[in-house]
Amino acid sequence: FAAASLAGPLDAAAELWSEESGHQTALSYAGSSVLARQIMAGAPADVFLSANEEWMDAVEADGRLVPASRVDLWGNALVLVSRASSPLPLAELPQALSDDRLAMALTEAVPAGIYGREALTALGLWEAVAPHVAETDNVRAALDLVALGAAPFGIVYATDAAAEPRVTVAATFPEESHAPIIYPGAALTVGPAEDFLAFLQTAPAQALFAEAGFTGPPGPAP
Amino acid sequence: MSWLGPEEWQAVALSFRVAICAALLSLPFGLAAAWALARGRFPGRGLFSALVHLPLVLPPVVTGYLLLLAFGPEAPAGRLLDALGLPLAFRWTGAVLAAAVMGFPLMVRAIRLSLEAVDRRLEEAAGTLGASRARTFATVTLPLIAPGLLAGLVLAFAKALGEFGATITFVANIPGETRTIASAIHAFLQAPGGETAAIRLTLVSIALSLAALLLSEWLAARMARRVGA
Amino acid sequence: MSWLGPEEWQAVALSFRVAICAALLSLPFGLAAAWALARGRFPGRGLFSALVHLPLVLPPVVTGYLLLLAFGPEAPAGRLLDALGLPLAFRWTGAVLAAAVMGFPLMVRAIRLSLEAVDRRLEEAAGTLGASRARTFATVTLPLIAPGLLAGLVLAFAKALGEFGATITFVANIPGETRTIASAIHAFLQAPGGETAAIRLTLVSIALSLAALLLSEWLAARMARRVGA
Amino acid sequence: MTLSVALRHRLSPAFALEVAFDAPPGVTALFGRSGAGKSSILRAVAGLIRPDEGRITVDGAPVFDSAAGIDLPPHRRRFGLVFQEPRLFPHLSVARNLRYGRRALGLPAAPAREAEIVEMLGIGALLSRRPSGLSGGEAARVAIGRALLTEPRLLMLDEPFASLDAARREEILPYLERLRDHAGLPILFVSHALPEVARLAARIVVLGDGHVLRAGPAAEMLADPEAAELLGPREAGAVLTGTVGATAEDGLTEVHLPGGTLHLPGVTAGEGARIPVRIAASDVILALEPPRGLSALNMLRCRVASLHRGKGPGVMVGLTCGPDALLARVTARSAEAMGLAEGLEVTAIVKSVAIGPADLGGG
Amino acid sequence: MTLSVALRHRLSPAFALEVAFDAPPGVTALFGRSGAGKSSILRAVAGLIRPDEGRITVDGAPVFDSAAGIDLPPHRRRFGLVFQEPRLFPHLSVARNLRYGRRALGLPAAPAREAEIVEMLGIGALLSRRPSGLSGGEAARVAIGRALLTEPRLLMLDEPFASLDAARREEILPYLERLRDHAGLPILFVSHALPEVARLAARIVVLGDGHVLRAGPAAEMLADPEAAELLGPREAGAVLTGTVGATAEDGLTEVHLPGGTLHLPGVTAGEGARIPVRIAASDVILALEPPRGLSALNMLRCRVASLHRGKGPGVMVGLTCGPDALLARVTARSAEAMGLAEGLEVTAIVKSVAIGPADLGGG
Ligand SMILES: Nc1ncnc2c1ncn2[C@@H]1O[C@H](COP(=O)(O)OP(=O)(O)OP(=O)(O)O)[C@@H](O)[C@H]1O
Ligand SMILES: Nc1ncnc2c1ncn2[C@@H]1O[C@H](COP(=O)(O)OP(=O)(O)OP(=O)(O)O)[C@@H](O)[C@H]1O
Ligand SMILES: [Mg+2]
Ligand SMILES: [Mg+2]
Repeated sequence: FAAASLAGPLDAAAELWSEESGHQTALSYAGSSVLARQIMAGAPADVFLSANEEWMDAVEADGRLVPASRVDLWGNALVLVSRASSPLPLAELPQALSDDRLAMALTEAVPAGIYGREALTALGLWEAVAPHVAETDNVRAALDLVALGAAPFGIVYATDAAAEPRVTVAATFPEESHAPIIYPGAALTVGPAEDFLAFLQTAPAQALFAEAGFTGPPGPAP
Repeated sequence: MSWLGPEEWQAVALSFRVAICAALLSLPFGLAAAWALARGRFPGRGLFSALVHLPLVLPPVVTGYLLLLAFGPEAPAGRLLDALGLPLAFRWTGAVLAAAVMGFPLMVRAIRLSLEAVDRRLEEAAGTLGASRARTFATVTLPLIAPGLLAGLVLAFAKALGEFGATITFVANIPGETRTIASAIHAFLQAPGGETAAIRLTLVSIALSLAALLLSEWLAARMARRVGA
Repeated sequence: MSWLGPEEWQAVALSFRVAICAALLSLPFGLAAAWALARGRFPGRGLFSALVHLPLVLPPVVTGYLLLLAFGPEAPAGRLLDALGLPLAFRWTGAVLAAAVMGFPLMVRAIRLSLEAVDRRLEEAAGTLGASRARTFATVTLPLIAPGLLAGLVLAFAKALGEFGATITFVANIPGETRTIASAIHAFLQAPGGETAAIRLTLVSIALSLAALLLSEWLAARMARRVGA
Repeated sequence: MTLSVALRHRLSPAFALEVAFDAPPGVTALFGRSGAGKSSILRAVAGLIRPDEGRITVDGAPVFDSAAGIDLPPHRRRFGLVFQEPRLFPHLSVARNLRYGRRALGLPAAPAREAEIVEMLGIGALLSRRPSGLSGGEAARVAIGRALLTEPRLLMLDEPFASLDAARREEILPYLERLRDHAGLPILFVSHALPEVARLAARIVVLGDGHVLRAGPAAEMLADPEAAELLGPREAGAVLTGTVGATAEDGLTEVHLPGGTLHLPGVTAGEGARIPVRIAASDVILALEPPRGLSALNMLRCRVASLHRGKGPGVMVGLTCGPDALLARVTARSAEAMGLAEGLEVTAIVKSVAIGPADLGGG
Repeated sequence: MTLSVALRHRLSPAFALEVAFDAPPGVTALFGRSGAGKSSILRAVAGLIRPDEGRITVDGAPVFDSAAGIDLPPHRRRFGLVFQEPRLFPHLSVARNLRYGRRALGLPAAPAREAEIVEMLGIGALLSRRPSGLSGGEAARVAIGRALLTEPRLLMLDEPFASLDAARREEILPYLERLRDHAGLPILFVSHALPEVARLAARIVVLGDGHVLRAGPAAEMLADPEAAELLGPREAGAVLTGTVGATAEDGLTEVHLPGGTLHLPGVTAGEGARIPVRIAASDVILALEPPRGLSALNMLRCRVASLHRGKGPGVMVGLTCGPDALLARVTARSAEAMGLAEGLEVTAIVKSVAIGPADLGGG
């Protein structure tokens, strides 16, 4: 069970692992919230790769994890994208927006939205920007709004920005403006699940993710 | 209902407005499409039927994306409407369009079924009594398909209340403008611990649709009584 | 169609199977519910109608979540079915259930509209000719509502093809087991760069539903010709 | 087998049925103006209306009894009903419409019977058609055939001939007569055409506004000058029973009545059979003495039994011709000119050709 | 205003219409067996069937012309059509059904006319009802009223009286007669009842299997012994035109014919009016010399013009009574006994009461 935003590199990694270990993997992508609820309802999942820590916390609190299997696998950066190719200092965002919209994922629910809000707040811009925010279901939709010109700016992950040729990164949010963006993973069953998690931390696997724009694990596993 | 916050009230009011508008606005188009499908014999009828059903088959997000492509601020259709003073992007009007499109196949099918059940001999009779085709339609066909129209409205209304996939993709989720009950529920469900708020809104949604349903059932019963069936 | 990978083919085949099963399985229940709503006069009829419409009004995720709560591996109903050899959770059978539930209001409404249009005098005639109620239903009512049944099947089928919200919530998105076209499209759209794959699958989905539609239109036309209308 | 009906039912605030009558084997005609309640009675007997109260029994066995809480559904009553509208099943071919009842009842196919009925109704060419393209009369005939083929224990016909031409009627009536005479089943027959009623019916129930205005044996009702007012004076006439005698080469058959012998065309019954002969009151001419050189062949010596002056210029003269009662309708002026009075001997002249097949029972 | 119809249309592989006839002002009856194509012709004239080829004109102006590509839609033809089934609008009350046509045509409401028609049809009590609960005859009457109220320039009636009782028929027929005589509009009238046809129709078109078998003025057709075979021998009879004379106190009215005077009951036309009188062939008795002491009041001196032996035991005798033609049907035996031969002088005896209101035009 994996967050949908991991789909591309994870597929490749899983293939690689299957070749190496001979184990078949079945990957089920969906939003982290959906996955977490399924797991808490008893879904027969072996590994849970979440896009944020909150849902992993929830699953952990529910007692579903193999103790001590939880690791932070990847990190990501938050960027401001636009269709114009010129960089924009973040502080000028409110002026640049004027009457237009800033596309973000749901600022109270979806991780990318939560991080974005946090960052804007930290930068003291949230008050000015909030009335102009157009929230979308997920990061991809926010990106689409920008790509299609419906909104001039959007806040998305660096990974998304890298995959969409129609937008350019106007600014990157400083790391310290928001809580670290962490993709935690954990095993739900013992055995191969733990092996897979371990494999994801190996160099070849991390390389696949780095290619897609993910940063490495932000710190040593707790 | 003091247990709903002002933002939630806003969402409820907006949902209601969007659903009503979506249902009513799609009615004439649904009627026209149903007529074409039930009575028309033109090349490409099958294709047209498929097009009408498309929003049912496609994941709502796709529909929303297509709407964005067609009516986004950079698309010609979107620009035209904008110039005409009917901006759709990020407006509740866009939510209406999204909801209407999603409910369209349901409405068309309901009306079409009713149309196909109309006794054509009554339309013939109207013609011999001096009623033009338009008048026959208005005074005979339309009243006879009233159950289908009503069913279509109810389905479109209910669908509009429950729709968020296409809506959120097309016009995002802006409190007070495009944040309908369904989007709000969805948002609440994304965050851990949002269940109670989601349940509250779900109940409101159910109450709204129940009211619409009961109204429609009552209207239908009244019509049936009038026909004496 | 060499441009579809084996995984994609799997999704197409699964979607097709799920959609067919969902449409056919919900037919008898849809018929029963439509009958109750069209002909029944029982207390709680309005409530029942609301219940039937619920999946239309609720965001699909909510429906899926409710299904998970009701039929999940840890819920009594889910355990019972599991023990009976019909596990639902995270199986394609669960996807069928989710799709069937989502399409149910559409099917019921189509059948109900047809039922309400049936000329009761023909049923009376069948009775005086010696046909019991059951036989009258099978030999008179059922053939006369065939257009509604067909429309209901098409709607349920199309809806099942397009459904992913409830499905993904209830039974996840497991390749080969519950990863239908719609879920696959959804997943592709969430990941960066998945558009082309999404478009390919969307086209397949459209082709499937178009085929179903054309088949149903052809059947309907044949029936209409048989009735000589 | 006798049907017994007694029921009370309010159809609308403005209209209530309240009827009681018996229908023994043979034809009972329900006669009455449009809106009198004829079709509603048939619906109640068939089980399609549940009366507010009453009892409907067949040979004493109730199919409906409000007091006892009995209400057999239509299909368990096995009463055949030909509705006023054809009500054919639009999704079935004519042939399958015809066979619908037998299949529903689990009766074996009856090809011979079916062929006979199809032939009589002239619907052979329609068998593979769908009902939607049928003409009004064609549909009506298929509906008749459909009911006949179920072999019901009671047959109800609601204006079965309304949209049929006279020739077709002449082909169906003998069939109904045979059914009436051989099957011993009660037939309820609704018709506005008194000649048909007189020909078929043993009993007549005259309805008005939901009530039975008058009921009785057809012969009595038709010969009763008072009932004649209800039935319409132009339609009144006596029904006599005669014995069929020899048929001459010219096609005229002797029919012996106690009061004399009639020479009638178109008699189909065999020699020795006893058949009803309807003589319409307006077809009888009275003469004080037997005239000569007349084209009319049938003369009966009768005695004037009663004189009823109606509202119009006509007088209904009741006659006794031997043991038979005859009715003659003459103008008041003639009655006066001839000095008609009770007890007077007169000759009743009837034209042979005025008595057509519709007036003759099939024996 | 004259309607002219000439069309060819294939309805099914087995049935094709191919007819041509004219309908001048007054009533033209379409007569024919069930399935002959009567309703289909009305549908074509009304514009509900588009014939394969042909021309339908009103006073020369085409409403349909396949050659010229003209095909007016039904509502622009302004032809009223009473269908064989009532076809009432189920969602409208009876009153609104009645008013439907006038509103559709933008005609002003006509309360007086409406009241008159409602009264004549006896549907006053039904006005606020919905059609679904109406009896068969009630619905048929509403359908008639609905068409009459549109004031069409052509009226087509498809068996309008099939489900009506005789008394109701007697109330509607005079209305149609007045319409026929005053409005000068052509009326196409389909009926299986020859008395009605004879009473109303100026022309008769006999149809069989989609073709016109015979067409002509009603008087000729009915008096023509050969046409009598098509119409049914029992129904044959001559239609004479007489001048209404004085009405005596006893209700009998003198009607002067060139060949003699008849004393008839139930004449409603005023003195001096010229009315048609239908005398059915089977109601005429022939005598070699005027008999005496008879209840029959009407005797005409006539001469035998022709003798037609039919298939049965009857002989149709054509008579000339002055300038009028009369038809008498007698048995072959009588004809022989009386020595009937062309040129013989005979007395034709007709009972006054045998001629009922249905046989008399309203003038
Ligand atoms: N749509 C159709 N398809 C096939 N045959 C048809 C169609 N419509 C009419 N017919 C046939 O054409 C013939 C004439 O029908 P029509 O209704 O004109 O008869 P009609 O003279 O009015 O008879 P009736 O007195 O029984 O009403 C019938 O044999 C009928 O079966
Ligand atoms: N469902 C109903 N609601 C109200 N009135 C009704 C209903 N059904 C029948 N009636 C009335 O009851 C009366 C009797 O109807 P019914 O059909 O029995 O008449 P009928 O004798 O068959 O007449 P017809 O000769 O015209 O067919 C009519 O006046 C009719 O309007
Ligand atoms: Mg009736
Ligand atoms: Mg007809």
